[in-house]
Amino acid sequence: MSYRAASVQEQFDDASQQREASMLGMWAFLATEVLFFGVLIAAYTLCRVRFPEAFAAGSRRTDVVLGTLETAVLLASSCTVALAVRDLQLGGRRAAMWLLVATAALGATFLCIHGFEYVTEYREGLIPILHYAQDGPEAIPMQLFFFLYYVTTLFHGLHVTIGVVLLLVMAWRTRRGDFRPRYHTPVELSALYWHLVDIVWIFVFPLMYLVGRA
Amino acid sequence: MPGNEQAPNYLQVGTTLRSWLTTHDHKKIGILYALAITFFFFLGGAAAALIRLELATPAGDLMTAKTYNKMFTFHGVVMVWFFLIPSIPATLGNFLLPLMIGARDVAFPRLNLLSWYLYIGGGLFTVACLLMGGVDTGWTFYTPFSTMFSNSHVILAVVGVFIVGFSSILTGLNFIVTVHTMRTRGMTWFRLPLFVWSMYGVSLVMMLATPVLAMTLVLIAVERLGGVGIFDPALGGDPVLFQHFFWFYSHPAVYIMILPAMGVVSEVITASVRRRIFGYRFMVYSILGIAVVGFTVWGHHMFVAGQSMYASIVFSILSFIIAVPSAIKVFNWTATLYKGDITFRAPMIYALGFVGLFMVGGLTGLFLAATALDVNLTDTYFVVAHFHYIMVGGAVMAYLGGVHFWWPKITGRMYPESWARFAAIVMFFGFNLTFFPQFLLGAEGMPRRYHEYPAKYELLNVLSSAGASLLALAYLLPLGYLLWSLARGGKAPDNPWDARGLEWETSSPPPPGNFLVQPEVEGGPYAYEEP
Amino acid sequence: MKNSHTPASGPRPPSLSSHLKVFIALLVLLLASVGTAYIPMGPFNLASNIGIAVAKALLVLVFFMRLKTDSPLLRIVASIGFAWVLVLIGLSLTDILTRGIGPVS
Amino acid sequence: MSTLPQASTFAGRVDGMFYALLALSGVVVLGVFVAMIWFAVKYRHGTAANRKGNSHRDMGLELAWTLIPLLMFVGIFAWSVKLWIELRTPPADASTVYVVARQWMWKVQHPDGRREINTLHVPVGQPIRLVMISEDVIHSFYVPAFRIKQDVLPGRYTDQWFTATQPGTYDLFCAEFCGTDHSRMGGSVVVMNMADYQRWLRGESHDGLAAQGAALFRRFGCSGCHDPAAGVHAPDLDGLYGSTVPLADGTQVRADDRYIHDSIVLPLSQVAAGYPPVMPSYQGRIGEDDILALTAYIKSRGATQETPHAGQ
Ligand code: HEA
Ligand code: HEA
Ligand code: HEC
Ligand code: CUA
Ligand SMILES: [Cu+2]
Repeated sequence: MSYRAASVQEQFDDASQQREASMLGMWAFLATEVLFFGVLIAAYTLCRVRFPEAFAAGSRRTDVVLGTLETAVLLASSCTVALAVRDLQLGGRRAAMWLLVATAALGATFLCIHGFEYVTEYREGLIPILHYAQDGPEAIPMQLFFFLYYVTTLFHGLHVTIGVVLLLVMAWRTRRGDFRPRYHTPVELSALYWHLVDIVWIFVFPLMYLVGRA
Repeated sequence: MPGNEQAPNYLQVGTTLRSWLTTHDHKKIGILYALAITFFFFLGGAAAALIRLELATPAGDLMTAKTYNKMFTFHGVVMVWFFLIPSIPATLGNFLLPLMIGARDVAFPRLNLLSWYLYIGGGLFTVACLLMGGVDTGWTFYTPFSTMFSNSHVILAVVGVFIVGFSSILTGLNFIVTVHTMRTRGMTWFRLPLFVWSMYGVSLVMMLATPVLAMTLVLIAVERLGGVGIFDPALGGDPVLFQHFFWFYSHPAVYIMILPAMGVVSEVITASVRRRIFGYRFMVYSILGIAVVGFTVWGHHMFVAGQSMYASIVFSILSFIIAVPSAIKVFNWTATLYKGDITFRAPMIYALGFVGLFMVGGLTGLFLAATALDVNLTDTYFVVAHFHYIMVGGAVMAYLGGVHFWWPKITGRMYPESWARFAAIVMFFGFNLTFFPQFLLGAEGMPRRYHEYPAKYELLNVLSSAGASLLALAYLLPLGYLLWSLARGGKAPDNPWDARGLEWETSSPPPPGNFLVQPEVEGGPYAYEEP
Repeated sequence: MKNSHTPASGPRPPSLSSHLKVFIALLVLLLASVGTAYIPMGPFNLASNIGIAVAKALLVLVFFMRLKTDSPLLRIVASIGFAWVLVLIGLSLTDILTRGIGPVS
Repeated sequence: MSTLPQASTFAGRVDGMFYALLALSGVVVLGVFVAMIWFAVKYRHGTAANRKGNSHRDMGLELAWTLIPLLMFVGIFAWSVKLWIELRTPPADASTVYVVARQWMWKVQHPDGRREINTLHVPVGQPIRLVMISEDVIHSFYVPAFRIKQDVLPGRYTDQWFTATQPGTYDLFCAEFCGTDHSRMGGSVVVMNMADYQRWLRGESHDGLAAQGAALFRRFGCSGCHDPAAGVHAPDLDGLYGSTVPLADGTQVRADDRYIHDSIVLPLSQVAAGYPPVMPSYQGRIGEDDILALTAYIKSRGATQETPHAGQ
């Protein structure tokens, strides 16, 4: 029997095989995530093709300033988590931990800002099912837009929430000293997940906030 | 003598219920799946029995229309998601994949166990749905019936399928990573047995199709609960959109059901013919071709659904193209027989049955893929016959063939050969008697999902119901003698069929870590002609 | 599947400045996409929106998620999800876009 | 299809294709079975057959059984597409009959105003185009003897056409699962000689569909706005049908059945240019059959001048 590090599970031969498997597994998982959101994007596309005006009208009712801010926050968080991984790989620990905390904080900020949007939209009666009080020319098909807007942003918000918790756990484990330059796969995986959440938003933002502004 | 001392096999370590329910051993998880799947098969089969009983007479006299509708829905949901999709991958696949590539386990054993629990969780929802009164939408959940009009337990059923979908995604993910990273030394891609290739293909499909189903089911549930949604025509939404999403998953799903069966058949045929598979590379490419191109043909379920005429033309040609790799496989299996040294044990009978019935089912698929013919045939019993030929005649036969083939390896016991042959032959005849009349019914115009039907269809329906009783008997036989063999069957040697493949090089049943010495591979699979 | 980097950890980490540069680029693209959204360009508004989003996503994928230096297999796996979504949208569009035209009203 | 009558112009051709494909499949199945059985017998264990010199691959063979089926498939596809396009393309001289489906019955409206439930009377030899819509879930209008079938959707017209060739009474089935009584949602299609058909037409007196529509137009208060005398600034519907309507969002649509349907049910999704969006939605208040009558009425008020019709 060859030497096996404590962190290598028994089905693997060595740490490198384990890391390879974890990374591949994570990326494969991300591909499924892309498809989850992909259905919503597809639904959006196919409905928008049929009601371009209603979708533009709906999009104009969203808050582009907050939306832009949210995007910037998520982009920043992507950067911080990438830096956290880098720091760990270079042997750091304190900085990595704080970078992870910062990432989680940015995620939470995102959620808060989005919460504000929801509240305003509720007041304006833009939430299908809960409170939808529109009657302009596009009111009926515009519901399709808002339905998709809510399903998509809520599903994304769920992912952000999971990400925030995950990142906090990683920060705690970093502090505890679980990770070394040669082994910090859990952080790498969490970071990948977080980046994907960011990528999804990168597409959601123009589709939901920027239509029909010109 | 010390030489006789055997390492304990996987069945001898951890025999308590608790250790089974917390096991990470892929072999035990495979068996857990097998138990659950057998249960669901007979549950779905019982529903089928009731369906055939009702249809034995033209009048709807056995049960009410509503109950009948719930029966075929339950039958379809259970058979598709709780039996056939997990059948080969989650049982034989789980058991054999690591063995065949020379690994100690799958890449993520805990995830593997989680998949099983998700499967059970989804199953509980589905059974709960049945117990609370059932669901009557058909397994296809078409909107707006499922969202606005049905007053049955759609949400429960949808949640059940949603959960089992995750089980399928995780299994697929696990297998893909396993095949990529866990192959033993010397096991290059083109030395993989075709069963492994088919598991790889099927995992791809599971991973890339199932999320679409899951999300679509979420949209259904939200729409049903909230009364608003994108499939609702009252808002300008489009019910046909639902069908696009549903079939984007469900057509690839039919290849989830058939690819593993093809893998099993390739293993069984080569071992029984004692010959290398004919055209190994073409077999591999056709698996991948089916897996990938299978994603582009879904619209053939929607030729008369209000899909545009042009889209139907596109989906029609793609459907014909997807039949080419299947044709390659059929011809290659046949060519493998040439100059072989053929024995006809039960697995081989099942395998040959598979090839024949799959071919008939597949060729009738071509009738349906031809737009002009589908107009008449769609939603008739012709379609029902088509898919039962492939799924029951094809996939279930292959599953049973595989179970018999690897039974000695899995349990360490031999099954009774003559009983097994007898059951396989009864099954073949029972099957044809059940489903061949349905082709004729469909061609005569009898629509599917009919609780009552005009008297002129009676004779063929009676034949079909008679066949179903024979078929039910044929399915009960293996249940009986396989259980018997667990206690009384002869002890199985390590390699009873003198077959090739790493799984036969370890003991029967294998030790917990699969191999006492990590195997190394020096040549391609199916080296039957070399001594 | 042999990688040139240390076995148990990722590829050599990119420099701090490269991370920051990517971040700046992302912010610039964000402003560009908001800005162009207000310029009436007809169908090109859509094109620029999507184009910029793709560019941003690529930046994240290639640099932050390190596809640039990781194994080709991961690059394939990363693109496959997106490719499949395109198949879903593309083939559904063959229906939705051609429904009204032709002989059938 | 042996006992199924061939009662439309399509039936023979669809069956012809069916049998051709059946023959082709038969040949393939036979070929493979014969080969399999022959090999199985000749090379079964224990025979003294020559097993030497077998190969495991043969590029020529593989290509042959890849390309030959592919070519055949393309052939079948081409044949079926030709027929398919005809099946989906009603001729210009087809007379239109409206079908409204609901759980669990078929309502048929003839252009002359005659209504039927679960039966459809048509004359022999006359192309009939069915324009269909559902009031609730998806149904499917299936006449096996004609080899035609088309799903009937809520919220959107679909159509299909046929020319009956044999007088007689044929089954009508609902072929898309639509709930409890799906299997009872049937009826019959009665094909008659022209003379019988004329007699049947005269059988009872009734108002034309357009006249029924005119009554509805008043009853639902449409005339309160659309009457030129009314005080509301609403478009005059004379000559609307078939014209090109400029919409408020700058696009144009042709005022066909679908447009009129949507104008009544979802008036705010396509507002005519130059008018205030004040027309109320009649969603859920007017049945699909009444909408068809209203459409017929609007059609009767002049149609198809291809001049742009607009407010100002
Ligand atoms: C395991 C399951 C499985 C498999 C593998 C297939 C395989 C195929 N199916 Fe089937 N199908 C179903 C399960 C399956 N199907 C189910 C469940 C439904 C109904 C769903 C519902 O509505 O409830 C359905 C419905 C269905 C329809 C829609 C019918 C309708 O509702 O109107 C169509 C239409 O094109 C179709 C086509 C095909 C084709 C072309 C193939 C091809 O892949 C087949 C390819 C194989 C061959 C062709 C045979 C071997 C080839 C040769 C020997 C070549 C030589 C031949 C010549 C040269 C001619 N199927
Ligand atoms: C893997 C998939 C699978 C399998 C294995 C089967 C197996 C069988 N199926 Fe099924 N079937 C489907 C998938 C499958 N089916 C699907 C997807 C549908 C469409 C549903 C829909 O329209 O929504 C369908 C629909 C369907 C119909 C059409 C219903 C309708 O449209 O109205 C019929 C009718 O004959 C039928 C019959 C059978 C029969 C006789 C079997 C037999 O092979 C089953 C034989 C097994 C047994 C009979 C069990 C044996 C044991 C016992 C009987 C003992 C216990 C029972 C009692 C004491 C009663 N099936
Ligand atoms: C409250 C007034 C009002 C009533 C009642 C009303 N309409 Fe209208 N209708 C309008 C106005 C205003 C428009 C133009 C704006 C628009 O397209 O929505 C219009 C547009 C239309 C159009 C499209 C005409 C075009 O030029 O594009 C049709 C068709 C139509 N109405 C039919 C009907 C029918 C049928 C009814 C009764 C069932 C009805 N309307 C009841 C006010 C009304
Ligand atoms: Cu109406 Cu089935
Ligand atoms: Cu299909």
